Amino acid sequence: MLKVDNLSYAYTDKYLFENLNLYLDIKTIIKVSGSNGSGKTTFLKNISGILQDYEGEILYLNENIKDISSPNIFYAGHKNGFKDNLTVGENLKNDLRNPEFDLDKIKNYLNDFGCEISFSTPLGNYSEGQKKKILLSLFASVNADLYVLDEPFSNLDDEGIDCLNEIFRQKVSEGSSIVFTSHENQGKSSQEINIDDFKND
Amino acid sequence: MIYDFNDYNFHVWLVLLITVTLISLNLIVPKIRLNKIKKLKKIDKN
Amino acid sequence: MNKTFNNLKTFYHKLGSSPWFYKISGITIPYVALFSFLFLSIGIVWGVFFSPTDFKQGDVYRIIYMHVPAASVSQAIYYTMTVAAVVSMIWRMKMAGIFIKSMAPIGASFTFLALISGSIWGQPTWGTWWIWDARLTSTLVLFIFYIAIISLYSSFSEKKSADQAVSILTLVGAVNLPIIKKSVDWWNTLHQPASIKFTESSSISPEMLYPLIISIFGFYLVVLLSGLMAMRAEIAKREINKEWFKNY
Amino acid sequence: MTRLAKRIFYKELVSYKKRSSTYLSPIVFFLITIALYPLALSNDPADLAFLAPGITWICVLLSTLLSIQNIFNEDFEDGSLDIFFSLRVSTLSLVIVKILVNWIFSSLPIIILSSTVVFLLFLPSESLVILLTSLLIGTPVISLFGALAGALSLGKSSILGPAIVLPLSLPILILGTSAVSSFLNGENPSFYFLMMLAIFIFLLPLICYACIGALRLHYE
Repeated sequence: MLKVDNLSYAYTDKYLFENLNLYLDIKTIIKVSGSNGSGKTTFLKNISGILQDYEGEILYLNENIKDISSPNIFYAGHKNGFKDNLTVGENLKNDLRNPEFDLDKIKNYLNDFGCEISFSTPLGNYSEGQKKKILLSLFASVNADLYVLDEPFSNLDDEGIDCLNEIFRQKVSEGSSIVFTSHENQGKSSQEINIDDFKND
Repeated sequence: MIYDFNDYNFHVWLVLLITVTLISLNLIVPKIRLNKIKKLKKIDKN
Repeated sequence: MNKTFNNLKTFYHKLGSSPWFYKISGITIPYVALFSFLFLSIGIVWGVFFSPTDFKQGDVYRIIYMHVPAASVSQAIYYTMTVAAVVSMIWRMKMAGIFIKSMAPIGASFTFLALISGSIWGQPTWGTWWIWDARLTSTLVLFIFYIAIISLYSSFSEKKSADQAVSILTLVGAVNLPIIKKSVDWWNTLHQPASIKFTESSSISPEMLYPLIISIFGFYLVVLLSGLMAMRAEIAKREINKEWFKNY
Repeated sequence: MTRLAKRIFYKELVSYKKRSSTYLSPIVFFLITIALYPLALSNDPADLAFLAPGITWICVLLSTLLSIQNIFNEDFEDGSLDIFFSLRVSTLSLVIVKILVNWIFSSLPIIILSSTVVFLLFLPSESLVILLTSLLIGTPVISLFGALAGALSLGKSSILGPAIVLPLSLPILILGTSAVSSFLNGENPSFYFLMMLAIFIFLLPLICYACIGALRLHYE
């Protein structure tokens, strides 16, 4: 599904990682680990086509990621893309990743996370952990072939971690793949890569 | 038109001074920058 | 095998032609320096001390030997920067970015010289340091453009994006400069018809013209010289950690 | 493309509705700067009437600049731009929609409000239509420049904005004020309107693509 070939990324003449190779099959979960500032987020931005000035090649379904007009990839970054002054409902409804807004589905997932959220409250009233759960409920309700998630397990309580692992299992059984980063070794995965292995100094 | 011949020296000399200063600044500044970097390089080598 | 080839390819892409430029410019700089010094000193000394006095303006007109060349190079530098901006945007050539970065301060300083020499010239001729006429206004705008380019450059930490951002701004400026010039002309005719012109080119005598041409030539050479030196310094600054520079 | 543009448009509308400061502060800024001129120059109606078109134009220019130069900042900081680029859809729709919504929310109220200069600065009332027309045609160009400056200086100090926008806006300022003053001199101002329109049509694609390039730079 996703093939990463000799990927290198330099920031101001210094390579974050070099010659990274990866093959991601369907129905797989890959955990990307690495120390702080090792380039985990950069790697996720590379494979989801946000940062394109890398060296090497990234093929998505045998096509160069740079040439694909709309790959069915769901990206959720460290910065969640939500606006604090809008209500939860407005944020979710107007999220560009969310083609069919399904309120009930999101509400169910929020319940699974054990989260009491009112859709008409401004998002800024909620804590970071609750915002994380809102973002993850959005992720759970959207159908995509590949999910790219940056630190989905951080800021989550134990209940949330179990719930997210369950959602991961469900997504994989539906035929999707997931790439996520984690620095505290949380989350179950079928495969793992460490960005620190691709440093050259 | 107003001519003030007494000011001749002042005006032309002033412009000449500014011209020479600006041109030499344009030459000296990159020279200093390059020399600084070359010095750094020497320190690195030793 | 494939890996080493890829490494070589990226290595080549990253270096571009900067070592070559650094080497060649190092060889040519003494000659350019010699000729620019020669032309500049002949042009200015001849013009300021030996050319005949103007019968209308007296000796103040001698500012022309510094004002006109400065005005000429200040525009020419922007044109060359525009060409470099196109090259930098289409081919992503690293040297084009270095060129713009190095030339912008030089362009700004010569535009400043053109403005201030014009103003010093204007004082005894029209009795005023500044006049809002079309030419002065568009030169002032050009100066502001140079300053904007320099400050935009310094606001980026990543050199690659700084080069591209500055290229975009240079191009947008280049497209707008003719519009600005034209509109300033309209504005000028609407408000006050220009009663005095800076240079009456028709009435200049050969004895005055020759040193002017030599001086203009000298200014272009000194721009070339300072451009080469600034680019060398910029290359050295950016590539201080590269193998070729360490061994140079 | 159109469906996406609609969604962005709606999202922008909602966020503008929620943040009244984004459209109220340019209005306040405009009114206070207009009030500064009589205080600083003179309160003689004849003087003010003569200066009114220029004062109005400068105030509109500055307040438009104030609001537009930050249009991409919030999306950059909260990660919306990351998500947008991950969708791999046309950035052109984002740029155009954002500029358009900003114009509707920030420039249009100021233009409407600027009809008060008939009382405040004693602008001859028959030339008001000319002034408003010149502002309607001219402010979109300033919005374009402001958006470009905002995209270039994304997440950085906003002092760069005026340095980029104001010199570029000179032709519009000249043409806009000339239209009014030529009308007051009894001439036909349509030449200036056509010129401004021509500049807008010429610059629209150029600046939009420059904006896209500038936004992309922060993702390299």
